[in-house]
Amino acid sequence: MPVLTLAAVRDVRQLSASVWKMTLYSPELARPAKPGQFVHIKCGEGNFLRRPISVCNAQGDTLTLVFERKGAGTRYLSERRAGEKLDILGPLGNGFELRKGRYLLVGGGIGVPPLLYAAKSAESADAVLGFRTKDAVILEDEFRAACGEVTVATDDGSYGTYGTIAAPLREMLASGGYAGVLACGPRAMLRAVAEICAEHSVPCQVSMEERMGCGVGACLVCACKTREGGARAMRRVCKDGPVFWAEEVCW
Amino acid sequence: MPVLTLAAVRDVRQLSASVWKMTLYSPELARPAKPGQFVHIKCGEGNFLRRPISVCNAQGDTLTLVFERKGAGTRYLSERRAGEKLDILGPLGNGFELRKGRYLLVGGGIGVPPLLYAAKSAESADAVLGFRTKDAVILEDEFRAACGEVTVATDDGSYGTYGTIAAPLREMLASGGYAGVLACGPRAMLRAVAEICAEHSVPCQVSMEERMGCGVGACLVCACKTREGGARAMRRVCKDGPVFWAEEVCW
Amino acid sequence: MADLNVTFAGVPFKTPVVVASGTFGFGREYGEIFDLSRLGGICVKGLTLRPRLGNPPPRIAETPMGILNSVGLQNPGVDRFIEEELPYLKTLGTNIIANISGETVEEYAEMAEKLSDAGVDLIEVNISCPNVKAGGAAFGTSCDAAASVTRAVKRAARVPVMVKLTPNVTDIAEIARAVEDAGADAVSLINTLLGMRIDINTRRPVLKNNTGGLSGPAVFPVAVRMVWQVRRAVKIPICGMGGISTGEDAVEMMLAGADIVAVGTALFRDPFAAIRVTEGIVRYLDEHQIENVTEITGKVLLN
Amino acid sequence: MADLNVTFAGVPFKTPVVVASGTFGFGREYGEIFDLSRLGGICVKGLTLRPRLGNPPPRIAETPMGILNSVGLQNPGVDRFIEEELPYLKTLGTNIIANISGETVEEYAEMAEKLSDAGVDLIEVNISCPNVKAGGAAFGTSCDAAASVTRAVKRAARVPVMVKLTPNVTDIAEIARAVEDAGADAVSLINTLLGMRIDINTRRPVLKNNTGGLSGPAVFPVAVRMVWQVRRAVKIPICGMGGISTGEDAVEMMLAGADIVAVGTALFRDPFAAIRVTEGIVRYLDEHQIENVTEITGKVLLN
Ligand SMILES: Cc1cc2nc3c(=O)[nH]c(=O)nc-3n(C[C@H](O)[C@H](O)[C@H](O)COP(=O)(O)OP(=O)(O)OC[C@H]3O[C@@H](n4cnc5c(N)ncnc54)[C@H](O)[C@@H]3O)c2cc1C
Ligand SMILES: Cc1cc2nc3c(=O)[nH]c(=O)nc-3n(C[C@H](O)[C@H](O)[C@H](O)COP(=O)(O)OP(=O)(O)OC[C@H]3O[C@@H](n4cnc5c(N)ncnc54)[C@H](O)[C@@H]3O)c2cc1C
Ligand SMILES: Cc1cc2nc3c(=O)[nH]c(=O)nc-3n(C[C@H](O)[C@H](O)[C@H](O)COP(=O)(O)O)c2cc1C
Ligand SMILES: Cc1cc2nc3c(=O)[nH]c(=O)nc-3n(C[C@H](O)[C@H](O)[C@H](O)COP(=O)(O)O)c2cc1C
Ligand code: FES
Ligand code: FES
Repeated sequence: MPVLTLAAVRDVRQLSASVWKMTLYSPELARPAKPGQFVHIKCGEGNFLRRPISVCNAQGDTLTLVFERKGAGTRYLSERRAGEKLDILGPLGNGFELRKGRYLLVGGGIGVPPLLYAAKSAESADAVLGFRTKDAVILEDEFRAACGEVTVATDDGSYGTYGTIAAPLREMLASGGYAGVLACGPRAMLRAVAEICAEHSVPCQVSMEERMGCGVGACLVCACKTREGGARAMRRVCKDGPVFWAEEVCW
Repeated sequence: MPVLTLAAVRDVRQLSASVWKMTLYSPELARPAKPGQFVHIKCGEGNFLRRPISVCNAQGDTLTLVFERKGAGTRYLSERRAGEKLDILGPLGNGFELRKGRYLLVGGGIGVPPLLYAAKSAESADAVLGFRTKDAVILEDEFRAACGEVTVATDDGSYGTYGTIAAPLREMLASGGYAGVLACGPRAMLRAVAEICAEHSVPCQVSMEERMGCGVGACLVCACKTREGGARAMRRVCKDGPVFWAEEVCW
Repeated sequence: MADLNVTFAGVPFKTPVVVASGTFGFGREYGEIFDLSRLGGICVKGLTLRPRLGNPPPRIAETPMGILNSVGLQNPGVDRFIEEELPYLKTLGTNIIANISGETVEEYAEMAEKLSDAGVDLIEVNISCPNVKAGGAAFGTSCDAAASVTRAVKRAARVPVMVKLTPNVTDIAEIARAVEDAGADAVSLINTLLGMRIDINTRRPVLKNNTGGLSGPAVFPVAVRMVWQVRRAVKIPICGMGGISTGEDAVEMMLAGADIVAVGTALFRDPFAAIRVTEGIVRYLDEHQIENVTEITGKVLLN
Repeated sequence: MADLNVTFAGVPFKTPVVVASGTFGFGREYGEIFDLSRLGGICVKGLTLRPRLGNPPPRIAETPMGILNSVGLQNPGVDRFIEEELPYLKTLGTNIIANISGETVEEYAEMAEKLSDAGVDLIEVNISCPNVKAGGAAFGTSCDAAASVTRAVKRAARVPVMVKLTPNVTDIAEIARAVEDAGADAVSLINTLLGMRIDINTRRPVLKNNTGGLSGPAVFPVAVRMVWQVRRAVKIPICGMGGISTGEDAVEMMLAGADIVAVGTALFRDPFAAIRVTEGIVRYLDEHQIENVTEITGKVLLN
């Protein structure tokens, strides 16, 4: 049951050249929030649409969001100050399906933050986190605290393992024993993760992105093409997702 | 020569139920400003057009504006806080033509503030200030400090003289000796002032209002119909005005 | 409190505020957020005879105070709508308006018949969708085509018929007259204005469909003008829409000539927009001591 | 730094950014604020054969991210323009584009002849003004009328002729083709969309003229779409306008098909808008290592 609420900004700080972390006080949002869900934020008077941002963490009455400054909306968010209020609709979407067991979390770039809350909520978890370069690495300490094994990879090898998440993912899956994989990141990465998981027969959930209107499932703009038992369907990222079973997505 | 500048808000305070006073630090605006000129203020991202507000006072590097909260733009202005900056274009318009001698200032409602700077700039001045009711009276002390004689009139007689400014204006003009009348207020009042001044053969300048676009004289939306030596013309309130000789205005 | 009841094309509406087709799905989602019985009516997502997957994403682009959409009539088809969605909708205590699009005149008629049998309150004939190849706006830009769709639907329908007009025409009043003459019980306007946005870094249109329909506050002054023009051209009632987001906007649209209004894109910014619009209308009527909302329709005083 | 030179309809422009007719007067006012030689050109306020007082005020209404105007072609007439304004304009070191409106085809031709003699760089034929009774948009909504005005002006003019199209039509590409066939050297678009605002307290339209033309960011996606449609329909160059306020907007308009762009209403919010647009184009070209601005025109990649 999403609510529309004014959440109080507690803190906004920069994590890297283009990524910010925002802490909000909002029992209405923080308490019901599940890992993989998102909130839909009004970004001032100049930006017509709300912006979807995933829950990075929810603890007690506090909600944490981590976002990249891309355009006017996220710029607006990055310029908020403690004490201001934000008009937020949420929590929205289905979130990850978490059962018992050990999960492997696979994140790429700004797809990393939503996995933190999953890491904290899972019975146990390992993580493979991919970034472009050393300066883009975020939340490593937080993941190390919440996970068992954490592998950081950078595309240019400037930090951690050299290359994409594919090699470490293969290795860790080969070692076996995962109840499932939860992935969030660029579409090309998700597709690769889906394929690797299929090879290893590990159930894989992916968190998809699409441009949104209503955020609640009514306007059908956030379509994700899926197949379910042979039939093609257009599902709503905001309501049926953002988390989908990897094998259902038409990549 | 208008400038576009970021002016620092020093203070915003409420003068009456619907009127606010804003003090700005801005040498670029305050130094060149003349009585009767106005500034054109950007009112946030949600309001497309700038809002024209008259100079109420300019002293050293400080500019004072007094405005009524009417709609979204003036609401935005009333919500500014000390330390914020406003994007302002100005000073604009011609301003009052002040010669030697004693002037009679006639203001009605929110037309009163622009006359304060004229009062301070004139060699000497008296004032007749009209308001709807007692609670709407503003700037009385400031006018008493800057003028010789000050008559306050209220439409409902709840304060000062009962009725409009017409009667006190007639009386004071009858006593004679004014170099001119400067008037600002609702159109109907200005028209009455113009007629009374004509009866008394006293030169009268009126400050006109019209909805504005550019504010600098380029777009021709702020038309005021005038006659100049028999010929009809459309003059620009923002550039040829806002101050016009009363006898030139087609009422 | 002012009386909000309006009889529109013979159908009683308890408030003049409905939600616009395509912005409210089949009601279930917003039904989790507020009490749908507070609405005058729900125009459901556009229906077609057969199920449609719609256009590929991205289907939305932001514009200054507006959006472009290119959903392309994704819907389960009229039969599944009647089976799976209408029973729920009928429990909501508000008018249900079925919005229909066909590729041929016959398809429109067939759907109108099915939906009449199924018991919707009103049929909205969409001859103005800019996001589909066949049918859609092609019917809405010619008087003859608009009239022939209207006639066919009127013959098939046993509930009142409202025809939804496109703003992408030289003379909307002319189209309105054509559908009135063809028997329409009401008109609704405006559908979206055709628009385009391009991502300057990829050089590709933001919408996968390249172009899409503009809606939201940006189009409001165009919608007010068109409602006013149509009001002067026809006698049948008007459902006015296009950019309404406040009670003041709704009042303005009604003064221009709308009998009822629809709220669409504004919901994306404020899910309670339709309720706030309703409350704003009441506030206006009470402040101006107007007893019945019907008193303001078309009451603009020209300069 | 990227090369901004564009030859447009045979006329060299040192930047592709001009200011739109009616938003810049005859240049004097903004000339006090910035150096006008930094502009690619100035489209002057619309001229008519005889002086016009224009419409009564109010002539402007604010809308969400836009404005309505109903100036109605206030101008001193073409003769006084040539005598009193053109000499100053010619000193500015930028192209001067005369914008003309007539009530008859003959008036257009007469003005074109006078202005050619007087030595403007380009003539913009306004067949799209929504704010005058005779002439104006009436010529712009019919292919035949648009073509006949174009032919008459082309016969009379000895400088290149650009025809300014109205967006208030069902098919703008068709009108563009008609004026191209009639000999136009270029087209410019869009003029304003017809709109209306009503003051709900007085119940009167905000504009004394009741309706007016919508411009500003609100119309940008419609303008981009129309420029794109016209680009695919004609070979002559396009001056694209409608809601441009940043360099990014200008680039988007050029990708859609504009050879040069005009900045209008954005000036009211930011008097330096045209300069900032120019700087933004340079930044984009430099970042993308594009040497000449002409390389981006029409280079949208369809999905
Ligand atoms: C379910 C979901 C969860 C997300 N979680 C996060 C997160 O935790 N952290 C984070 O940094 N980003 C996240 N994103 C992406 C984020 O929504 C966009 O980066 C943001 O909307 C960009 O807005 P902008 O105004 O800064 O950029 P602009 O490019 O100016 O935005 C223009 C329009 O496009 C939309 N848009 C642009 N990029 C995207 C995108 N990738 N996905 C969806 N809409 C987009 C915007 O919402 C806006 O409507 C998420 C997206 C989705 C769909
Ligand atoms: C030269 C000049 C000087 C002015 N000086 C003052 C002043 O010192 N103090 C003061 O309180 N007011 C002054 N006004 C009036 C003031 O500009 C308007 O009250 C203000 O623009 C209203 O904006 P809004 O957004 O609050 O109202 P809205 O009604 O929401 O405004 C909508 C649009 O209409 C315009 N508008 C509405 N009323 C007026 C008006 N009376 N005159 C011009 N445009 C209007 C707005 O600028 C805006 O574009 C002056 C007007 C002019 C022309
Ligand atoms: C996402 C979206 C989907 C739409 N789908 C339909 C539709 O299926 N049928 C229809 O007639 N109109 C459709 N419309 C148009 C709206 O019903 C409405 O006419 C238009 O958006 C203008 O109103 P607004 O500005 O209040 O949204 C759609 C609009 C949007 C934004
Ligand atoms: C106040 C105003 C006056 C205008 N006058 C004219 C005119 O005289 N002739 C003309 O062809 N277009 C005129 N236009 C239209 C503009 O030139 C331009 O086509 C339109 O405003 C869209 O561009 P913009 O959104 O950048 O302003 C006028 C526009 C405005 C806002
Ligand atoms: S954003 Fe409206 S359905 Fe997903
Ligand atoms: S506001 Fe543009 S000329 Fe006065």
